[in-house]
Amino acid sequence: MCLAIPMKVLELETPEGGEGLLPPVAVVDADGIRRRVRLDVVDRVPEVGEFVIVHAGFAIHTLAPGEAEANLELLRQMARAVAGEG
Amino acid sequence: MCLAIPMKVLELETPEGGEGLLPPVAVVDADGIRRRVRLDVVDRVPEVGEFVIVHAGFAIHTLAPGEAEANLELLRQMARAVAGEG
Amino acid sequence: MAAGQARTAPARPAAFRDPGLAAAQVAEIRRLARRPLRFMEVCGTHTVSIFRHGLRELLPPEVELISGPGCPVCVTDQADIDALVDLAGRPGVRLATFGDLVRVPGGGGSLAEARARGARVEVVYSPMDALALAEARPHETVVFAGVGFETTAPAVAATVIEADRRGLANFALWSAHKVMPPALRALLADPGLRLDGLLCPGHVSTIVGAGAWRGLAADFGIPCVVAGFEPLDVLEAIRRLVLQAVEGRAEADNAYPRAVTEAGNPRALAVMAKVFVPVAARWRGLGEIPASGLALAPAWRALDAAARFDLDVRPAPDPPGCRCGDVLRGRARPPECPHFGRRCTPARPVGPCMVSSEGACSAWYRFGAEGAR
Amino acid sequence: MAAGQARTAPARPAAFRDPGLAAAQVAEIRRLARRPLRFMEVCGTHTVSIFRHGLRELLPPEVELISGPGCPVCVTDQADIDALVDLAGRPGVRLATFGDLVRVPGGGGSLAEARARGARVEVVYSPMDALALAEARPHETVVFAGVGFETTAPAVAATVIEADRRGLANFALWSAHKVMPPALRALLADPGLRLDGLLCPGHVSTIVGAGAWRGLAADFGIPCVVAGFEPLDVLEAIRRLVLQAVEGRAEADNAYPRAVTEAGNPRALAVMAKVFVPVAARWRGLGEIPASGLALAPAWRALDAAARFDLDVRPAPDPPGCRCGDVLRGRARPPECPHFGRRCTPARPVGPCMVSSEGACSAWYRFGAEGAR
Amino acid sequence: MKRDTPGRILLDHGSGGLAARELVRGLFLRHLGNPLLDELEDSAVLDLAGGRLAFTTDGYVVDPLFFPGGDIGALAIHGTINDLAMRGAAPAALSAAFVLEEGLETAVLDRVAASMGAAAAAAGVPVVTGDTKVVPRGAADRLFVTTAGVGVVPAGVRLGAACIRPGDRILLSGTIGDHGVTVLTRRAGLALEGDLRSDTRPLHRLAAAVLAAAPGGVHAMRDPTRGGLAETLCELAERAGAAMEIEEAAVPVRPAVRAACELLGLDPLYLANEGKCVVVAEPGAAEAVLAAMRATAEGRGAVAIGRVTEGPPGRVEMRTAVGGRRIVPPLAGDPLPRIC
Amino acid sequence: MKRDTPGRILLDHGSGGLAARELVRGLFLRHLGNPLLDELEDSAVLDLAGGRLAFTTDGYVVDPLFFPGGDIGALAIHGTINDLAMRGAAPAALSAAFVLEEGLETAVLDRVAASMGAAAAAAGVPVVTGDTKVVPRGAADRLFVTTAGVGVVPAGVRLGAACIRPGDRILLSGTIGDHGVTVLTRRAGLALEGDLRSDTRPLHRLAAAVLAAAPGGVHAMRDPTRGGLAETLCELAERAGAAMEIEEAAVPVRPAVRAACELLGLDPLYLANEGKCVVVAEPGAAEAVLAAMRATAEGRGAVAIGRVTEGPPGRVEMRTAVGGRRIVPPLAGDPLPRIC
Ligand code: SF4
Ligand code: SF4
Ligand SMILES: [Mg+2]
Ligand SMILES: [Mg+2]
Ligand SMILES: [Mg+2]
Ligand SMILES: [Mg+2]
Ligand SMILES: [Mg+2]
Ligand SMILES: [Mg+2]
Ligand SMILES: [Mg+2]
Ligand SMILES: [Mg+2]
Ligand SMILES: [Mg+2]
Ligand SMILES: [Mg+2]
Repeated sequence: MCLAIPMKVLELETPEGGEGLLPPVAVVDADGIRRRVRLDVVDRVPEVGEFVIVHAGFAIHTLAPGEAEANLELLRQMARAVAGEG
Repeated sequence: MCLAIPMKVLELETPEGGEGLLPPVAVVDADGIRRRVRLDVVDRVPEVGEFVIVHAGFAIHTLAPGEAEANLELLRQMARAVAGEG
Repeated sequence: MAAGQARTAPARPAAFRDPGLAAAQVAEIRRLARRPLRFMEVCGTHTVSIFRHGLRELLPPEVELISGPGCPVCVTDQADIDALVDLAGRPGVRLATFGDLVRVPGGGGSLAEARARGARVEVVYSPMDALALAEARPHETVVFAGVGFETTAPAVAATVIEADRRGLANFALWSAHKVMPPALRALLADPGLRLDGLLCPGHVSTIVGAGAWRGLAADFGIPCVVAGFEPLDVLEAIRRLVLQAVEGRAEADNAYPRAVTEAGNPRALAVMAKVFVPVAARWRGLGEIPASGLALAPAWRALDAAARFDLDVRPAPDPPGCRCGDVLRGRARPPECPHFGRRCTPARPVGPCMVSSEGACSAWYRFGAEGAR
Repeated sequence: MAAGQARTAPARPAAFRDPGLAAAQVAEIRRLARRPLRFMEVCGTHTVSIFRHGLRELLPPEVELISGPGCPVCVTDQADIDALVDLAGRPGVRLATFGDLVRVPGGGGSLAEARARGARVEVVYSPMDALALAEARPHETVVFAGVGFETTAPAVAATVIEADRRGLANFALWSAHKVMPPALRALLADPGLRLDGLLCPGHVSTIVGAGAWRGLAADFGIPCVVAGFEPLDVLEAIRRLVLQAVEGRAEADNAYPRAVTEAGNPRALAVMAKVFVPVAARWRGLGEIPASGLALAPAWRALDAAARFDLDVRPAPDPPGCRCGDVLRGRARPPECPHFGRRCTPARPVGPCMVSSEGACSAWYRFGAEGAR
Repeated sequence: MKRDTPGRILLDHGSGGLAARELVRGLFLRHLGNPLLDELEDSAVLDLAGGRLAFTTDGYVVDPLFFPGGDIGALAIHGTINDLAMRGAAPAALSAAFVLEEGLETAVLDRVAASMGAAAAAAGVPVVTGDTKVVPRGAADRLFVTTAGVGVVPAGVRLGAACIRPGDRILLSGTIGDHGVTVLTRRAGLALEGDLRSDTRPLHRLAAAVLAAAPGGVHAMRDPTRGGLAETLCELAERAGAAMEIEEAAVPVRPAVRAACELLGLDPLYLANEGKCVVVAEPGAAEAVLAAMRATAEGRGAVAIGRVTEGPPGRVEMRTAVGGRRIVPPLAGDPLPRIC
Repeated sequence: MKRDTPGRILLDHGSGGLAARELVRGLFLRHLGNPLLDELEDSAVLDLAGGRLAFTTDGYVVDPLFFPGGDIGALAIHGTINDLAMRGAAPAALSAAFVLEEGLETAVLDRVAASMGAAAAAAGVPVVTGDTKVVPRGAADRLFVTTAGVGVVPAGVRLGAACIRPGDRILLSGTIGDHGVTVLTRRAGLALEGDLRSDTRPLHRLAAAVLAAAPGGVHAMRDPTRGGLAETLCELAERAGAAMEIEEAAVPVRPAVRAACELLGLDPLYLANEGKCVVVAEPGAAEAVLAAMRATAEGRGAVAIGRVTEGPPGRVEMRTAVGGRRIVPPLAGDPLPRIC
């Protein structure tokens, strides 16, 4: 029950009633697919241009800048290490 | 609003609750077409074998025995009279 | 064999379509009718029969038949149609109606069009079928569209009584029923109308009795003959009208004795009187006529759709140019209407007379030799 | 261009499917794994990823992956399905559900079958879509079928709060939500289970934090690595598990740092805690586990379908012969079930593990090399 | 009255009458028209692969699915065979495309498919290709089936309204109204019972016999389905640019059918038939054709009912049984039970 | 679980997957089976009138009626042309049978008919015969259309699963999933927007180019509609009695389609296409065929995606992009948006 994908924030919508601290909705994009997602339970309100992980129409995590790249770099280092060893 | 056709009574159904004086329903036939008709407003409760005039699922008249034949005979007599004259 | 028995039984229609007997009738009518005579077939079912069997073709040119106000669909006020359309579109309501009414245009279209927009409209053969519908659909209110004359009103009245007996809280009646005699009186009171006789409605007479027309004949000096609906019935009645006319009589006569008695059907009249009360009613073409309509009596208020639903029934203007009113009053024949066969056809009627197959315009358009297509 | 930007962005999946990097991972795993090792992928989404990307094929024979209780569809009790089927069939009720649940067999068939019999079942992508449905259909009650673990429960909790804020009286939740840690504890407490490590669920960890598995690793002496869902994520986590195993360590590690922090998502946890309370729950295959389910807290009773509807939810027996329980506990692989691929196929599942595409039996049947078809 | 632009499809548009013609001519032909479609015949006949191919389709949406004398499956086989046969083609193969409502009892589908199989086998025309779609519950009424058919038109055979000439005789293969009244009285709310039975049957053997009896002497054939005999004659007359005259007394109607019509205010001339055939033949060929029709099981009751005249194009007149004359107008709307 | 005799039609029976196969084989073929129907090819090919005739039908029930890139009308024209083309036939003529719901806006029908007219004209294949039925409101979902088509198969052309041989190459004319994901995301409740567009288009010119490029070297063609590429390959493999191997990295998927699939838990291999074609060709012919495909507008993106092998009959395997291997199983049920 845990299908979630990273999507880029295109827009933050201001709350209808002005209630709460967060704008509740963001428009996000993945390769040209756009959807409005709720921000009710995201750990940190994203800025436009940041990536969020989206599950069931809700953002559940805002990626730290460079976090994904760092994750990938970690894998690349591992690969280089193996290649160096081999 | 006055389409009505003569149909022959095949069967008289006894009332469900036994209320009223009349059996409320008859099964009638015209050339092999059968339908249940209500007897609520018929002028005289027909006997099995008699003809009733049916309108909108209700019998509205029970033909007197020989009445239709008499009616036709009247027309025939008229024809004979005309033929006799001509 | 039931079918065989029935086929040879005297009451079956075939016997009353015998071409030999018809030819004898026609010959007699031709012989008698030496001057132009204008008869009105009051009843729409007569109109249909005359066209369907091609009877006009058989009559000599001296005998002209015009259609009267006896098509209940044609005389039903637009406001009634609008009310039924309104009801049928309400959530939780299902309208049950005779097929005749489905295509009649109201101010906001017909029931057929309303159904196309999502309204619930069910065609039934008998008002009792509407009761069955109500029983089968307890979560809906079934409204029966009560139209028709004295032939139909007793059946609807009996249905109302039965609904009450069964305690069917989800059944209601919209009564647009009408009665014939006041309308004919109003019609005959029109000084512009020139008529030599009335072909009186056969099955209305089954209920009201052949005697019901005596006053009319006397008061207006007009020959009245009750007619059945088979070709020979109609021809016989016409022959008797011609005879009265040429003999200068103005009597009420009964040419449909197998179905009509002098006193009519007292049980049906009693049931009708128990359920309905006379009210003023609007007739298309004739306007409002006192005591010519039937409303549910106060005791049946719980079953009265007019009382149960909050409806804004306001008189609707007739379609511009439609001469239905003149047609129904015998003032014009359908082809004299500018719309006839042009903007107004049975597939897309402008006025109500084009709708029902017993409407005069429809019958002329569909069966008529003159002017049709 | 948005699409171009996104495609090259580091967070996009393609980068984590690089065959060169995968080959490097695999080579390292092969080098390290010198003895048979048995890891459980706890999460159904991992099961799907492993099959869909053909990862099993890449691993050396020493590394065996078994599927755990992390497919919420598979562990949802038959009684819950039966309750949802019951609700969906009630007049005036419309059930909104994730597509995953539609084909899951209950004692009286699936929701798909109920819909075929006339029940109202709507597939939505988000619980918020169910709210929209309730707003669009004020005359119905929309019940949302709440299934899922910590990843999903916060979204559903937020939806409940929003429904309350909007005053939507015609929305209700059936909560069959579950939480992972108590289930894993129950599973690991089983003395029959032989496991060398847990591939911990990535998005559950996004919410509960990588730290949530520390106690587990310590208490049961089992290596725990949080894994993402892309092929490289899974391979990296397996590599780390192998490494711990061969080095004799039993620690909680995080191989999905871009999505998972040590503490998780406190806002989501707070929303969840505001709406739900832990209750004992029945897991298919594992039986009842204390504090492993989430019920609506008493404050939200008005939105609780379980309180609002009078349901007779009684435990239903598992289908005879189905070894789902053993499969979910790692005691049997799907092909060891006598029904597998015979009476039980994805088109006509006998047990729940065959239903959802992340169900172990379904994944084996559909993607597996052995025993399939 | 806002009736000039109704803007919505009404049931009448499917009735085979004036509204249906308006839809076909005013909408479909405008967008899809071409010389073959414009003919609006039962089948299109195309020159193809060295021969002449007849090609036709019909959708079947009958309610109820099962009725005395047949069911939707048999109807779908017979109807398409008949539309091929009416152009003189030897039916070669059929297609069948189903739209099923989610929740349809499989047993119902099984029964329909079995009936189709039996009908196809009895007619000797196989269903060679098909399709199945399922729509969500409430998005269809149980089961619809659309069949299409192809057949080979023998060299020299040319049939169609355009071939009709004044003087031609109008022949009818048997009683009318049986199918229409059977289906109508089986619908909820009417509660009629009786000796009613659909006449659904394939007509390709009858058609072959007709053509064999008078090569070149047959000008048109039509199966009077929706809209009945009246609508079929009106359409033929209109497209032939001729008038027609028929004899009411010559048109056979079974007593039970007539009785049901009288009860419900229907005219049998407008009721659908599914196993009857109108043949328009040269006067010199009429006797031979009639004899050939009567020699087949499906044409045993064949009769001559009238002739083509030089009257106003499209006008169909009928001498009534009682000796009068009337117009037989095209169908104005789907026949509904009336009490007038 | 009472699942052994489900007794009712489910949406899955229309999905083109296992349930649909079961229905076709277990029910339809039992009642209607004959050598041509039993082939279960896109079209039946019959010997008729001295030539070989391809004949096919499909029902169209797509919801929504209009979607980016097309509508039900265009789809109905293209789909039937394509099923003819896949048997190597030159499409000659189409039929169209409409089932309309009472109350349908005439403007909607007009738009659909206009689209059909435009699609037929653009393809050069006329609609030559048709039918219209209207059902009561609530008895259908606005508009269904069933088309059938006939075409002429040139002498010497023989295509079908039975012609496939181990060693054959599997070619694909372009990206997959476009139509399926476009339609799915247009349904209520998903609220996705994006660069999605149905690929509906006619393939007869592409097919003709393929056949001209390698006479005799092409063994089968298929348009991977319902059930997508996966189901099409599984069916071909099963009927060919061979296995297949494809390369995930070689199968083109537009980024927006892939993203929508990831968001909704769908596999693009199982999504419908309406303008794509799988060609199975002899190894020696593959290059020429690929070049011919790429020379057409509709095959510009053509690629080789795999080959036929001697493996277990019906088994389709895929080398994944990451370097693994997996089975590509037949579709088990209609693809639904998931969150797992
Ligand atoms: S032809 Fe039409 S518009 Fe004219 S009077 Fe008759 S119903 Fe009215
Ligand atoms: S194969 Fe089916 S019956 Fe067997 S364990 Fe799996 S789900 Fe249960
Ligand atoms: Mg046809
Ligand atoms: Mg036909
Ligand atoms: Mg198909
Ligand atoms: Mg239905
Ligand atoms: Mg025909
Ligand atoms: Mg096809
Ligand atoms: Mg197709
Ligand atoms: Mg047709
Ligand atoms: Mg609808
Ligand atoms: Mg195809």
